[in-house]
Amino acid sequence: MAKTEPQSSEDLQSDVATETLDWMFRMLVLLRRMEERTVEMFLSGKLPGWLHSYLGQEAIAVGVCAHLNEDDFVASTHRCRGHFLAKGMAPGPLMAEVMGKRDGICGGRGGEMHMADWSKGVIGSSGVVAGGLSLATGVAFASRYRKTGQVVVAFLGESATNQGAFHESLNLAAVWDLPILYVCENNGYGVSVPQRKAMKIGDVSVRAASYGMPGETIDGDDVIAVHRAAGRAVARARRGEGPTLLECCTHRWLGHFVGDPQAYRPKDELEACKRSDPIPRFEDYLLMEKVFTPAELEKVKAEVERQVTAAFEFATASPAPDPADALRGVFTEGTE
Amino acid sequence: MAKTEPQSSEDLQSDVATETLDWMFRMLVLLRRMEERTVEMFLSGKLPGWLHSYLGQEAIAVGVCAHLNEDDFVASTHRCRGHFLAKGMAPGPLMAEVMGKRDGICGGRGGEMHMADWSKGVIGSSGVVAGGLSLATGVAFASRYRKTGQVVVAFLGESATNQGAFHESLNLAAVWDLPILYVCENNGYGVSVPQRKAMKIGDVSVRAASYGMPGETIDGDDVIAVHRAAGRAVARARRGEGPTLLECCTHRWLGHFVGDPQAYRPKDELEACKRSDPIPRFEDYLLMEKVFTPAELEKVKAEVERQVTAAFEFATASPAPDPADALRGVFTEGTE
Amino acid sequence: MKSIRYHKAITEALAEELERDSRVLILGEDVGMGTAFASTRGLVERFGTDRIIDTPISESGIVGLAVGAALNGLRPIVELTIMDFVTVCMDPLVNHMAKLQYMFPGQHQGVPLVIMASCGGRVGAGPQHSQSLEAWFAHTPGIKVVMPSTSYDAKGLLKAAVRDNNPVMYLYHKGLLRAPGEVPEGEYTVPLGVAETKRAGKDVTVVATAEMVSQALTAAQDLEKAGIDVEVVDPRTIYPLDIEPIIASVKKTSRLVVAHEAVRFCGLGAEIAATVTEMAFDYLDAPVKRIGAPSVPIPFAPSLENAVLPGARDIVQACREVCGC
Amino acid sequence: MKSIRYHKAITEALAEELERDSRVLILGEDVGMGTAFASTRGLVERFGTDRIIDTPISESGIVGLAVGAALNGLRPIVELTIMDFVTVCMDPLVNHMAKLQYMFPGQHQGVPLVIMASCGGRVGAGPQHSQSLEAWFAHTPGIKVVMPSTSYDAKGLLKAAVRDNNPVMYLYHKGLLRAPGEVPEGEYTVPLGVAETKRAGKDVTVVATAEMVSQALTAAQDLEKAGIDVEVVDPRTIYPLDIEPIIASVKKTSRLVVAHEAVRFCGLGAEIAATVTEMAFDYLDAPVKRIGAPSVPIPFAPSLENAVLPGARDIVQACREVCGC
Ligand SMILES: Cc1ncc(C[n+]2csc(CCOP(=O)(O)OP(=O)(O)O)c2C)c(N)n1
Ligand SMILES: Cc1ncc(C[n+]2csc(CCOP(=O)(O)OP(=O)(O)O)c2C)c(N)n1
Ligand SMILES: [Mg+2]
Ligand SMILES: [Mg+2]
Repeated sequence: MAKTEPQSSEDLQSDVATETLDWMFRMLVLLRRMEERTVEMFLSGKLPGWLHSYLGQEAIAVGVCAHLNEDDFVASTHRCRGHFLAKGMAPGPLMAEVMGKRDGICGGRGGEMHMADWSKGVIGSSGVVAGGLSLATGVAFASRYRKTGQVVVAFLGESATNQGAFHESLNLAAVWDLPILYVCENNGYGVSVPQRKAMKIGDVSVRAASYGMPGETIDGDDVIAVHRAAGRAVARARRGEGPTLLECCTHRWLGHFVGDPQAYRPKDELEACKRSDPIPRFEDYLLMEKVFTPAELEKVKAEVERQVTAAFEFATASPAPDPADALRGVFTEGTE
Repeated sequence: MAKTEPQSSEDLQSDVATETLDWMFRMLVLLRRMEERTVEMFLSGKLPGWLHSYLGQEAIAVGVCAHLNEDDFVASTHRCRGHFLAKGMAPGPLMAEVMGKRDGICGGRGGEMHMADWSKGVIGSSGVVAGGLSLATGVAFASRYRKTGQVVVAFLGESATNQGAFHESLNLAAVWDLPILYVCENNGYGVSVPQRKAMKIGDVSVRAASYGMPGETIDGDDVIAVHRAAGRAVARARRGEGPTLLECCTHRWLGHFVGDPQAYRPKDELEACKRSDPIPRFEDYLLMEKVFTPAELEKVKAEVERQVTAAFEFATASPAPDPADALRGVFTEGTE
Repeated sequence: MKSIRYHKAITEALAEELERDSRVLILGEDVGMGTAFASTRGLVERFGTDRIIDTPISESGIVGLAVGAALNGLRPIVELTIMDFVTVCMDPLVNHMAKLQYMFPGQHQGVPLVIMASCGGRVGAGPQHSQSLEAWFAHTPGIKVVMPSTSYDAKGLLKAAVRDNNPVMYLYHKGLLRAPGEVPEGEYTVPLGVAETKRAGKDVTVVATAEMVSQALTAAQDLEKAGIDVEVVDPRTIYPLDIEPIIASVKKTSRLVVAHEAVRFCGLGAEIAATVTEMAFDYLDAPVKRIGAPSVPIPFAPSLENAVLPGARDIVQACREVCGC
Repeated sequence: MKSIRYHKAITEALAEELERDSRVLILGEDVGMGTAFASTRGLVERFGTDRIIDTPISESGIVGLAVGAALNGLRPIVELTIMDFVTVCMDPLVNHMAKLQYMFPGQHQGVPLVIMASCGGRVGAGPQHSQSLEAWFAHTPGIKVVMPSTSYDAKGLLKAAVRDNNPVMYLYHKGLLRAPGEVPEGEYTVPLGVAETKRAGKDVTVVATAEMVSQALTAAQDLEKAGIDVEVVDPRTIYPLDIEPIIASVKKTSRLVVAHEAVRFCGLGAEIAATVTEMAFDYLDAPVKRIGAPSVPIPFAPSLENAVLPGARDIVQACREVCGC
């Protein structure tokens, strides 16, 4: 599976509706600005726990989620906030959860690494590498079993493909033709360990062949390329033809967690990150193709900025969760 | 990875020494006769626990182990007795272990599913499917680390390749170029579940590509073919070039455990088993190529029969383990 | 009433629940064939391969898949067959199945699934197929754990487990599979979290689980001859533990022996002993005695296995000790 | 003597053992970088990538590999960083590492390896990164389990663990990483299986593990003002447990509180309470009190986490209760 060649833009524009392009641009900016402000807040010491930044990888969440319906699903990892925003989770409760507040989407119980929003098709993030893959596969299993037509996307990092849970999940999805798309975001590192130290292969998508499912490797910083490849895979899943492994090559700007000095990374690699920034690339494309004017793009950015500010205000204003609540709800009372 | 084409016999004879052919014939008969008599004993209700028969698969253990030195290693599964005999474990203590006797190689503590003989390079069987693979990989790791030149063979069933432990072990072996050969005995079934219900691929050896290691699929009932393919892989490991996944297609005559009615299996498939019996095939070859005379082969059989009888006598005569011994030896006293 | 074997009681419960609710399905290796323990025998013929699903040997994947399926409208049952294999799927069990309802409050009506597995030894299955690991799960918040000791409980608890909206580990005992027992003809369930007195007595209370219940009843018969009247209480559900009837019994007998097949150190017996001592300190005439396996793997040879696993004889001795005779 | 932080004590122990014995090596994710907890910081620069080995994210494979390597002449240390990840490698830990020496008697001089992992909460790491699961391993025959509470013990126990020929789980606590403590300049070890009295007292014994030792010492200071003289005993090794000094202390004080951060139900506290009650029944003036977490996952938000994890305040209250004041 070779990397997809860059497409000529004529070729591309035809198949993406303008409203989708608008949505994708808006989402890219939303993910970026939410992230930048969250990182700022973390660095000023105002967030509990750890923070895993999605800065630089936004095109993947956006290009993939553009194909999903409200009742479709996504599942994610420790690096999940971008996926969830792109799937439609409200920024305010998301941010409140990251802050550990009462109005967090999980009441502050989960934090960044363990949050979910079932009402928006967000199965959840898992703090265990590859731990969410089998759950996502099970949601797809139920979709097929109940014939609901729902498609599931499970996001994962390239290092997660070395976990047994990855292997078992993909094999099950393949053998039962489940409607799921495994989106592997290859940012080259698992914490400090580069891919070449963790596996002998180049393209992770070759692993798809072990399960008899298609695999493809693309430029994950090109939102149009992601949109196109994900479209094929989602359509395949909806037709009942089974799962796909889509590898999206990307760059992890800020290291594993915010504050990671990334001493293990060559300097020029860090510089290359910025050059592949998906937002200017998409902006250039939209302007060149005259999809939008510069003023229109600025207007979107301003709108998003207000949305982000409102989310932070909502989250900041929310109180700490009531300690008395901590002991409730381990079991549900309900029985059939 | 296509199945290896049957080789012309001229082509073959040249590269296998007569003493190896002799050893392989002797071993095939030993494995067969030990097994037949063990099954008999089990069916007469004289063995505790379960019994997983190796009948029909003997060519694999024999063809592979022909390449191993005394200080090389094998690791195995629930279906382990053939591998261990071929690696040089003494039949008497092996049989005594299966019977749960004091003179069993593990004093009756392990039984068929959990026995080892480190002095003969037998790492052990594991009762957990794929559970022994990482241990075998670790023995190979130490061999490389300590530069001992030891090669490790890990035997596994095709269904074991669906366990996460398979995936993780092969990836580690590949990334660190470990001197190990994973021999997958594809007998088409995991208990009652046929391969096609458990994976979407045909040749299991395609999974090697996920780890960047070579994979090959051969006729596992042709001891010469096994010997040839294993020879290449063992040589590769000895040269420090890393692991190989070798899939040997074979037939499981008696079902998963002895007494399995195999109602889930088509009748003609069961008949096909006998036709692929590796022993007559090898016998025909040895006679046709005039390596041995019929009388010579009969002599080997008689010798083996005496050996088998002695092993059963030894095992039967051994007393039950002393109950007082049951509580000893959870920890070793030694410290550095 | 009719008398059926324990394994048949399990299958009956499964069949009735599959019949009752189309969202119920069974996943596991060889469940089509019926499993090595006959727990699902005959179900695929009746309910088809869509609902009795043979899986690859991928316990971790299957348990995780069942959790996801439970979130999305199904009520899966996973048959692991051998409890020792929980070791390859602890992450979906402990970090996901057990915690989702709490971590994601208000988002789900529960995580309704049942994990079935056989625990215990006594069949010569050796160190990796004979363990009783219920204490691990009792120690893990968010999982209900049940251990039936009779055909009646095997059926009734399993039906209740399938209907519960929380994850339940259903641990049946290998040594009981062929034991017959009375079961009503009609529909019934045994509620989770409710202990039962299997034998009334006044001199000493024996709390026993799973196969140790029958060992305790055997011991009670023996002790009767010696003039010691034993009360046998079976918690049936390990978590949440129904401690009240145990306390009440101890207040009556003033003496307690706790017996399980699992390793004694950090086992359920310690929990019961500690709790009872805390709640009924002034009633106890003697310290609580605990019966359990020593800290040793379970060996294969029958002579060794018998030496490691506790039995009626140990219960008899412990009762004599706490009764001071 | 010098004062160093707990994480530094861990690294010193590793460096000294790597220096002493060329068969010792460290495997783990990001051990080259030093791990998120600085446990291996600086070691790769000194010992090279052949001995400080970054691994793929494959805990199960790595632990199994380490077991195999231990059989074949090495003395590996696996750094899992976060104890919750034992859930993905229970099979190699429990069915192989723990049982090999017993299953294959006389074949090996032991299975010498150390599994390092951080347990505990108090750093806002949430439900899947904060668990204390030592009871699972204490309940599993064949594994030694240690939990250091000070820099001194962190270093001495780790050195002893590396030299032991049996598998050792070395569980350090996240909340202690930056805590300073006195450590001798020269070589020393802390023997496995030996408890230590961290504070002498005569009114009540508190047995505490890991971070709860410092909570107990804080509680003791508080209680001193109220005229209650607390003795604090730290088992240091959870299995095999050194029960004698605990019994001796209880015989002196007649009152016992056991405190750990792990879930109370089926936790180590139950084991200690049950054993002490059995062995010193007539000495106890009050039933043993157990402090541990309730049966709830550990939530993320600080206000919730504090409500779930036990602390000095709970110990103070328990001591008052057993002392009847
Ligand atoms: C089972 C498990 N092992 C280790 C960790 C610690 N950990 C968290 S994220 C991570 C790296 C993941 O790398 P990758 O899958 O490539 O995702 P990325 O962080 O690059 O997005 C590690 C090792 C974990 N959370 N779970
Ligand atoms: C983790 C685990 N799951 C299930 C089992 C039960 N079991 C024992 S052997 C076996 C089938 C193995 O099939 P395969 O790997 O093809 O080997 P074969 O028996 O055909 O030689 C199963 C399911 C087990 N021992 N361990
Ligand atoms: Mg990555
Ligand atoms: Mg097979």
